[in-house]
Amino acid sequence: MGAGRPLLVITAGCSGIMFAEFLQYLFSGMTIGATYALVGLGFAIIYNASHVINFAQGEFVMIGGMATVFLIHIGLPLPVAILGAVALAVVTGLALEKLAVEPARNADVVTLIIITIGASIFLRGLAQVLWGKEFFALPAFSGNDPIHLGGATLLPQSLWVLGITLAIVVALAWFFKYTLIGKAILATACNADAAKMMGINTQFILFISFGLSALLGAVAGIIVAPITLTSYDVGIMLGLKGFVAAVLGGLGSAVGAIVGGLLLGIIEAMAAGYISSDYKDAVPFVIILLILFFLPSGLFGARGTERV
Amino acid sequence: MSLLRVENLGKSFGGVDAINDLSFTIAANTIHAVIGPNGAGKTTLFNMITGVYQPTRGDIFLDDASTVGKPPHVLASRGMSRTFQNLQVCMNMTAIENVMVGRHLHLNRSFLAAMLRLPAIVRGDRQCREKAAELMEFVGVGQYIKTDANAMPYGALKRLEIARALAAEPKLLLLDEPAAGLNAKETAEIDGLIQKIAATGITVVLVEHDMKLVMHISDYLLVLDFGKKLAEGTPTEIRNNPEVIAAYLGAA
Amino acid sequence: MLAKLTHPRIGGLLILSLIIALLPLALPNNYYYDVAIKIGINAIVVVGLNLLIGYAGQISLGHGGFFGLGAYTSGILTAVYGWPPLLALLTGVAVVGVLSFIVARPILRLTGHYLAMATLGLGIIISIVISNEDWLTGGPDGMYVEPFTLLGWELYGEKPWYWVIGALLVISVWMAMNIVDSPAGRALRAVHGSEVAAQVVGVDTTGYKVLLFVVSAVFASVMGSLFAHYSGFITPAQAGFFHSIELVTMVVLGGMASTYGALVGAVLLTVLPQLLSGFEDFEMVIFGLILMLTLIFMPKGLVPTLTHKLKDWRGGRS
Amino acid sequence: MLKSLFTRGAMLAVCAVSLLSPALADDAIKIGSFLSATGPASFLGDPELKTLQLYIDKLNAEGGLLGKKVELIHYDDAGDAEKARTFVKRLLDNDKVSLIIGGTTTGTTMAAIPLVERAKIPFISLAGGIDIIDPVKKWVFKTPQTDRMAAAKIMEDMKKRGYTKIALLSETSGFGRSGREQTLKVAPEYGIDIVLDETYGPKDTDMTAQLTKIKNTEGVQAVFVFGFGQGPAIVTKNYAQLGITLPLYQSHGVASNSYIDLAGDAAQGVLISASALLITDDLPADDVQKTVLVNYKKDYETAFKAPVSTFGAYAYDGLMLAVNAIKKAGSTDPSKVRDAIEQTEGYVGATGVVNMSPKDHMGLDLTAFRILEIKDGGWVLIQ
Repeated sequence: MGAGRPLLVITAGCSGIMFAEFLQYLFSGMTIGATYALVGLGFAIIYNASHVINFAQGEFVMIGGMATVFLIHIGLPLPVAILGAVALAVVTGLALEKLAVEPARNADVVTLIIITIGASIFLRGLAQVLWGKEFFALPAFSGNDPIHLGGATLLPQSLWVLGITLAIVVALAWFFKYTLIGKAILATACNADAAKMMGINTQFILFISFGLSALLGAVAGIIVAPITLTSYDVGIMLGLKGFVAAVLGGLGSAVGAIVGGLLLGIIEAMAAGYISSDYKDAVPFVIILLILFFLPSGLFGARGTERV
Repeated sequence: MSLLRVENLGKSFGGVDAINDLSFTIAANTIHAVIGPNGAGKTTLFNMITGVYQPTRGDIFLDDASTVGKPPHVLASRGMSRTFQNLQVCMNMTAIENVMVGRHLHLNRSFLAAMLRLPAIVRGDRQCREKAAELMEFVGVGQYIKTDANAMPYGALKRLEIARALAAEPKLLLLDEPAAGLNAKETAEIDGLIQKIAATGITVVLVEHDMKLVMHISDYLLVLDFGKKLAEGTPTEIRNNPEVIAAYLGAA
Repeated sequence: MLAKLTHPRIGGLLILSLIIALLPLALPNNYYYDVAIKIGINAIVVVGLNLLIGYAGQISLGHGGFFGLGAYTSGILTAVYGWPPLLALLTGVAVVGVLSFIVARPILRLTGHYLAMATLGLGIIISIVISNEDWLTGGPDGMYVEPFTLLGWELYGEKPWYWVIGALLVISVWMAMNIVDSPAGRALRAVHGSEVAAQVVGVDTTGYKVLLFVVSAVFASVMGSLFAHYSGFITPAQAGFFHSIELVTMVVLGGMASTYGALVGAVLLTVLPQLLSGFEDFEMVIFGLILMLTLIFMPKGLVPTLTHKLKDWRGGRS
Repeated sequence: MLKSLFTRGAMLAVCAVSLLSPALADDAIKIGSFLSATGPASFLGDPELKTLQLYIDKLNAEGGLLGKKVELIHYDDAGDAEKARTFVKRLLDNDKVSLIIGGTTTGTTMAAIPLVERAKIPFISLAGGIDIIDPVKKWVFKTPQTDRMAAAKIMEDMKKRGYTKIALLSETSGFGRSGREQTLKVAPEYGIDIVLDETYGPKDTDMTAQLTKIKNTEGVQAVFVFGFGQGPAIVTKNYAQLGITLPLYQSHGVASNSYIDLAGDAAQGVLISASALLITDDLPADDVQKTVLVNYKKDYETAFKAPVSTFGAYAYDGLMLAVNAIKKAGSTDPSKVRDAIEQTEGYVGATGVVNMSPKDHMGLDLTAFRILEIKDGGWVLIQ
């Protein structure tokens, strides 16, 4: 009996560490995954309204973070700076739609992709000239004292990220279900021609969706900046990951984008923890290739037969 | 012997039966029409016959060999060709190139030969172009030989599709609403064209809403309603079939 | 005879050959030759990619991966294992050919943005592997590659390379235009125009898409190998996402479904960074702006839009 | 619209001709440079470029070099080795520069080496990789300490404190990869065992997974992070979040005040190997580098109203080595300048004291690195 006890303690301790480890990966994955989800949601909203993939989506994230840093730097309090940054991103999004996407509405899919890539290079360049090439940190909204949970730790900012993401998802669900514009966006996504016949101004819907996804991107950029830092070129990677999240979930599905984003973040964290930190960036792409091979329209994408 | 035989065919989309337990045969050298109200499953039937959709149940035989599970291009090589209800003209090509695509099966399809532009390719293409031009004349769009497809009017594009289908030299030609969207004069011309095609020995199956056209040219009719066979027979028989009159003609 | 000369295949090739032959008179030094060679290398890759994207309508955001794979196969086999360069190049072709063939079927079942995603993922995986396996590839800092030798003859320096790449460019353009104007090529364009229409007249659309995917990947691999030998130094960036995007941008900017458009796209995007280097920090802003404006006002790309305008203008005059 | 596009095109063409044609002032001494002023390594390349511009202007204001003006011809490679290769070709063949200073990263430097060797033009690199000067290449020199030295300095300190089992967390960028390789090589010499070898991507925004693994590995006594840019700052924050109490070492890749700004309180107690520049004000008055460092810091901070960084100091040393060598050679004859650089002896620079030789084209020893600790938002010299 006396010999058995320490052994038991060791195994319990061991599995305790393993569980704490797993929990830690999960927390990290969900925090970063929430950002991917918001960016992915931005992709989904624009895709729904127009079947355009906006590769400048990541730049909204950058503008959110960088503009907040800049506005705080010139002496504004954090909440005002945040509002200002979101407003700037939304204006950028609307201008992008009006000046770059709308004139080329009828162009080929690839052409539109390259136009938005051009826009992202332009915005990135502008940010670099205006705000410089350094990295910046935003102060955490409510301190940096980690919260301990089941042996793992979580930053208060992570709770902000998860909470705000959740709030946005709820707000969006309400928006799509109960507001006129929201319903109109859904109708356009479902069948643009029919929506047009019903008197919905699909052009306007596209305009609004750019504003909306710019807003989502900017919020994502602001809430993660205290954790991940920000610079003029953070948009490249976040944009790419957001696109992966959106496709993983099935393009155009809002639920899909959220699940896809969280999944992507968690997969990355688990891959880094359990498989290989060298190949953790490759793992999501391997998974997405496999998923696309077996489910050609993502996890939640519309499946149907094309009518000829 | 029948050219095409359909046995107990069924197709479901998400639990809804678009076609259910359908059987019929089509004899060679006839004009055969499939009619029925919207949503009766006519286009679905065409899509299954040509391999665009796979049936959920049942079997289809072309020359007594099953076609189920074969992709459209394999069925094309067995002598089937078709047009579409919604135009499927390649707008990125010229009119004559669209028709030349129709001759695909009769040409040297080797990639390597094409890359090196071997003499055989040049020769084959020249003959193909002549043949395509003839066909365009045949269907009545000869004046568009040098035009880009996207510059042609709707009526001409419908005929261009027929020319492309003919270029494949099919035994069985399926026309999905050849007269849809055409005015009375154009419809009359299509009427003549279909008969001209049938006269060359090609079996024609058509889906059409224009009853005047259908009754005039068809040898035999199949009436579908909600994915099921309502009736079949000669135009006269169909015209006098009380069920058809009740369900279809009477209602319309 | 005259009619034959104005045919794009013959007249265009003649003009292209003439430009390549006369250009050295205007190239003052090796730096200019270097830019010209890079234009040529990019152009050949893009001519191949244009067959896939422009003519068959299949997006690929992963051809940088095939380019890089070709470059690294050549680099590793010659530098580490001492293989003769030609054999290494052909091995690269085999590796890329087999890989692209294996993934082509499942990938090409996808359409539109899903296809874009899948090819993007494939390219990124290739570049991550190259970057991580530094025992073989030198890692992110890159590796040196031996010069190209064939039967004891060494291809070295800008001028000889200029003529080799120039000749390959003419051959590639000739072959690409042959493909476009052939039964196989028409079938491919029909796949873009209406896939189902192509199928019902007997085109094995999947088969052609796979074939074209492999052919364009092999174009990229061969040029990757040659680039590795020419430049003497390669980094994982050659296989990276940005290189893939750059290649697609060349196709789109020059004009999809236009072989000469692909050439123009390659020229512009290779020369532009050299021109803009004087703008320092404003380089990105200007580059992004040029890209956007060109495509907003000429969504079909430069060459198709301008030839169309020219036709209209001629038509208006006569 | 089309017309305006054409005019724009024409303007661009005119610009092009003027940009591409070699500069007209033929009697000036042309110093070429290619740096990563934009892109992922821009916070290294940017101060480097600023430093070069600042001191060349200064030089010219003081009457130039050998009675001639000095002209800086610079291209931004954005961290892309292939771009760097073309720009070096441009500097050599088109601009016909007498000497090249540049190559912010090891990758861009490696791309340039075959070209300068063939063109026989002296080249002073500002990148860290040891492969640049080992084996010695006739025309290639470098000013920063090598990554092997950084690893050695850290291992030396660890050994002194009695750590024998450490975890290594390196970045998968060129800098981190090469740093990892050197650390793995050097560690056994100091009797140090690397029990865990993890990596993170240069654009990663969360390293808690890797750190959790480190935290839960038995017997680790210290952690060494090899990376540059925002990555190490995030690692530092994650480190604090997870409550890891092991000593944390960082490389010279984070040697700038912005690292402290980014990592905040989490940086407290972090040890790094860095140039003395970071502690200029606290250096004892008798330190050989004191005057040089005080002056450079003053010059840079007055000119750009931004804190000085050790990366800019690499460019300062590069330029000074070149200037001294040209003065000594009395001409810009490449082989004479090269010989003069190789004979550099006792040059007191911003990074360290440089003694070159035909066998050593960097000329620094471990004294060029100091171990600093971050205390209360500032750097403190440990040794």
